[in-house]
Amino acid sequence: MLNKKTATNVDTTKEAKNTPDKHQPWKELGLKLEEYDEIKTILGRRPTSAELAMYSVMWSEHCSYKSSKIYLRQFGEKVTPEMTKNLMVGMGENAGVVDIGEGWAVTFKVESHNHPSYIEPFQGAATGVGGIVRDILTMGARPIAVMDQLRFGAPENPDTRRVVDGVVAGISFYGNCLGLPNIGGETVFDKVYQGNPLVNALSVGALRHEDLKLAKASNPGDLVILFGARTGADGIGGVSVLASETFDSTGPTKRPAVQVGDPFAEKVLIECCLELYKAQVVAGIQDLGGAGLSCATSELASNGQAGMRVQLQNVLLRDDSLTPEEILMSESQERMMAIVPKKDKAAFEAIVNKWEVEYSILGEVIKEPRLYINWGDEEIVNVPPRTVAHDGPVYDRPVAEPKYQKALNKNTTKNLEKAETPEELATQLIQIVTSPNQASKNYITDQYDHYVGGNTALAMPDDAGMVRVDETSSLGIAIATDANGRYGQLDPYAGAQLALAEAYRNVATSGAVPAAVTNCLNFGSPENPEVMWQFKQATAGLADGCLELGIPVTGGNVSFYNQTGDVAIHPTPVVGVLGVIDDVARRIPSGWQDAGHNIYLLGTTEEELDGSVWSEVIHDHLGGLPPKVKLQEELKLAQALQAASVQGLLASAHDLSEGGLAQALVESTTRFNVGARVFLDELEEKNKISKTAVLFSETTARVLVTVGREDDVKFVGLCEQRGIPITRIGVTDTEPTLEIQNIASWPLATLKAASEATLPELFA
Amino acid sequence: MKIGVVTFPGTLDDRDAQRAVRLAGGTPVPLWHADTNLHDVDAVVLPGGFSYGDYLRCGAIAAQAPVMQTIIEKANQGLPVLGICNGFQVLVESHLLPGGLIRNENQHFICRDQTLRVENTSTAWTNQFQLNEEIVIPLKNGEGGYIADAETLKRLEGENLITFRYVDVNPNGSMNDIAGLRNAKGNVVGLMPHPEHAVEAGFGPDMPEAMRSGVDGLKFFTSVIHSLVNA
Amino acid sequence: MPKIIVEVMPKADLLDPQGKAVANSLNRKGHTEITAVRIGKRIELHYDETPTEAQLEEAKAFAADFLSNGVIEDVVAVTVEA
Amino acid sequence: MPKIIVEVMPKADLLDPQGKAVANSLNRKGHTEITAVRIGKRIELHYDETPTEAQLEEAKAFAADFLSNGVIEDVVAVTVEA
Ligand SMILES: Nc1ncnc2c1ncn2[C@@H]1O[C@H](COP(=O)(O)OP(=O)(O)O)[C@@H](O)[C@H]1O
Ligand SMILES: [Mg+2]
Repeated sequence: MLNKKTATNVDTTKEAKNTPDKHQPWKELGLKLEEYDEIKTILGRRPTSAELAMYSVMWSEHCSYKSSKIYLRQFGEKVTPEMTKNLMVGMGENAGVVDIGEGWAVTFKVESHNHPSYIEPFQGAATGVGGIVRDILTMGARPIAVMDQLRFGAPENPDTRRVVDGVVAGISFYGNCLGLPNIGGETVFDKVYQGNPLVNALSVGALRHEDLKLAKASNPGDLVILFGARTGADGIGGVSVLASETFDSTGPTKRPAVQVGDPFAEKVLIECCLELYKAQVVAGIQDLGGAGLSCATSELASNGQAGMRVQLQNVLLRDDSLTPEEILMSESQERMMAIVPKKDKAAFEAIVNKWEVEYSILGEVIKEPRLYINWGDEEIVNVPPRTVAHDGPVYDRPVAEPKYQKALNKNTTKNLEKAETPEELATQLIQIVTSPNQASKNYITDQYDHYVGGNTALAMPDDAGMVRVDETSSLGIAIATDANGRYGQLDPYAGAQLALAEAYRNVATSGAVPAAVTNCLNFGSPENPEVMWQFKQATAGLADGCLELGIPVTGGNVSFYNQTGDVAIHPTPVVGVLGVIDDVARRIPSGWQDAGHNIYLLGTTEEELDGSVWSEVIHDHLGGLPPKVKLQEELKLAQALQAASVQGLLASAHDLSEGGLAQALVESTTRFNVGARVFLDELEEKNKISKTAVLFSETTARVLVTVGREDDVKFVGLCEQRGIPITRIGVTDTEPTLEIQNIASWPLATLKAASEATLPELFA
Repeated sequence: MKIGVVTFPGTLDDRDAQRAVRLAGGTPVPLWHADTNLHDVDAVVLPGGFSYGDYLRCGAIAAQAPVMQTIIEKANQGLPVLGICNGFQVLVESHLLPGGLIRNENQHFICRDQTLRVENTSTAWTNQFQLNEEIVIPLKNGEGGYIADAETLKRLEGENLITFRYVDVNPNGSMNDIAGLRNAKGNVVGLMPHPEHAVEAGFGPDMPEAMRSGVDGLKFFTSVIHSLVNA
Repeated sequence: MPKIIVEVMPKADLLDPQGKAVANSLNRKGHTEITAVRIGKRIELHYDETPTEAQLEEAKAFAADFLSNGVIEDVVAVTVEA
Repeated sequence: MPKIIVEVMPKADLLDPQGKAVANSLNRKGHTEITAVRIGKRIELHYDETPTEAQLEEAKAFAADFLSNGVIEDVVAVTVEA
């Protein structure tokens, strides 16, 4: 199987010493001159083309976090010992690991696959799911669920359909085929994402404490084994420049920039890895994602404070024409690298053979902290692995508040026309609940399997997804993710905190106790000081918010350069909150199932319409300041919901967010076709706000709950005791109608049909 | 009662099917695709998933697996076999049941709570249902459109082999609203919807009484245990 | 590279929802002279050496009973490309 | 019936998971001389009358930008069958 290329056209370390002045395409590979010079200083010579390939990809923004690192640190610094006491693995590994009790731990993370999903939506989104699932698997966990956070361009733009179709089909194809229930996500349309959709994917996995695995190679003599799919020419469009430099006449000309996913291969890989873990034959493991072998070899060695000797010709190829540089950078999917003690080699082989997974031994771990890679007899890489994997460049880029910011914040909704008559209010309510961002997402979520595994306790359209982790005890977890780019644009600091607050509230609403945070920070170009300012504000907001709520950030991902032409997307920090629930049977549904229950609104409603859905849908307006962040109130509210859930007082709970009370009422009634009679005059008077605000304000720290008659006194007492503002606004009803007194009354079938028609009309 | 649950590479609902067997009072026995030995099981479930990635045609590669050669032989002798979703596709590709399953009419994967009518209760897997009982069972597939030529359809109708039909909504464009079939003997049954996802309150389909409370799928598994006990 | 090419089409009298969807879409784009679309498979089998007559016969056999499902599909061609 | 036949294959450089699965299965059955399998599409466009030269050109155009996805697939042939 050895590659047919002869070693003579390979750029070796020897050659590099002999030809110090050879021109190298560092610029085409995305390096800065200072970075190229730095590599030469580290090595004491010019890099070989293989080394140049490795450094260029590992020092890219995507892999090195060079622009974000100095800000991400605060997630590890703004913490209390109380916050981190359940963290088994914190930031810096493939994914954080949280102890959830009873010997169980969970690991979760959200990651972006934005740019590939624009070029080739189906494969881009599919491989995005595949990549995040491998990160979770790498920690020793069985992946147990996925979620997807999607942002597309304007719904009426013809290209949006191409992207929506492909992305949703890709997620559905890959996730369903892996057997992971999809338990939630987000779908937002906004023209700022037209040429740059956001496709973020989250995965969560569960493991027993003793099964925890780390990505490190520390014991000299252990074998370095690559297994899974063969290596092909996927996702290395960019390295072609190297190939053409090195092999101008014989080399391949154009390599594909996209990767193709094989979920079947990944499913087999998951089962195979879990069996390897159980047999305790791997000392360390790393998935191959971005930067492929360059990343896996250098990170494993660097994390283990050791080195590695690798024979690159041992890599099993799909295509013999790949050059060493291409092999090092290939992003072929469904591959893993294991560090296996020699004594366990036979056991390892028996398991991978059982699953018919191909593998090859690339080399072994050495004590000297150096990464040596040979191509046949020729040495083509000889580097300190830390300099590739961890000690890359770090930038403190210039920041500047956007020039438009002050004017944007001044342009509030105060002077926008507000509806007065019942007819106008009713019309606006329908316009809002049937707008693409507020309408039912069934068209998308019906393409996702949420049943597989038999452990899904809550999924779409509930506020949070919830899965049972342990069948015996019913211990489970809940996850919600949120981000509002419009809020982020108005105030990135508050925007990040609002995303956190909403995800936190969603988890609390399900009955779970919020425990940890992950994030995917989607921003424009870091080379633009205004974008960098947004990033600085958002990360500070998130870190401060987590400290105030007392839950740690366990990991995340940064995606920069999201822009259409020169125009950056709105800052879109996707925040995921993980909660723990001791018994999933206690979960709180968001829909109404019984008539005759009292409906209460918890929290205070203020006149907060800036950045709201109302301002967008009715007035096509974005300006002012987003709703106030009220983290102390969120905390109290979460604790009250928790207490009420434990006492079994709540028939339902649904958080209020985009679209305000009107949206929540429509969702809660149409879910199970249980009607309601609602009276809002008291709210209007008590909070001294307009009718528009009563219906559509997006004030935070609010939840809509229903309570059976028998629990009423107890529940109201519980809220009053804890100082939670509570207003009775109606009662659920057998009549399948939503009646909002003095405004309008709608048959639920009409509301449901209208809400469910929007996306199919656009995309089916 | 030992009920085998086959795992092919790419099978997804094998653990769910095992749980369903357990909740019905049986003992699940895992069977591996590469094995020809059925370990003396009394019945076999071919669970859902994407065996071999569902590449080429759903169930086509799995139908060639060693374990299937034994199952085909034993099924022809009367061993109760239930094919769920991908398992149904494997049964069709193995010619234990007629016809074929093609891409859903709307071209999308569909996951929904589906109402079915049980039109035949004289099978190993449906004897605990009432004739024409309507049940709610989750459906989730990309290629669930049942097709057969006119003659086959006529025979299926005439010989009363159509065991489940979609009610209210035909989600995938199946001919004659066919959701599931049996063979002439009634030991082999296949259907697209997933009874193993409707066996445990809290994790099943939504029902009028309460969210996720549907357990109609349990009767598939109690049926087979009943038929084995009374065999 | 020597190949055998197997072409498989859905049976003429059976539904082909994918073909129908493509036909509708082409009609909407103004290609109204297209009366129907059928979508089948083109399967390339690669060999190191030009396949022998015997290998072609073998391929015809597994094309009929594995690469296609005779209940719903027809093999329309099996050809060698040297 | 007059037809235009469009043949589309996955790009040679890219993974074809479907072809791989079928190749493995054929190899397991003893057809070890088959080194690889690639699976593409064979799309038949039906016409009432033999398609004109202009219609063939049209078909070539939408074969490239609608019937295939140029990022991951190649159109390998567009032919008229009268
Ligand atoms: N926004 C963020 N917040 C916290 N941690 C982050 C963030 N972005 C990245 N990280 C952490 O940096 C490490 C490297 O991230 P990444 O390159 O995405 O991981 P991987 O190599 O597994 O793809 C991970 O531990 C990740 O959790
Ligand atoms: Mg990783």
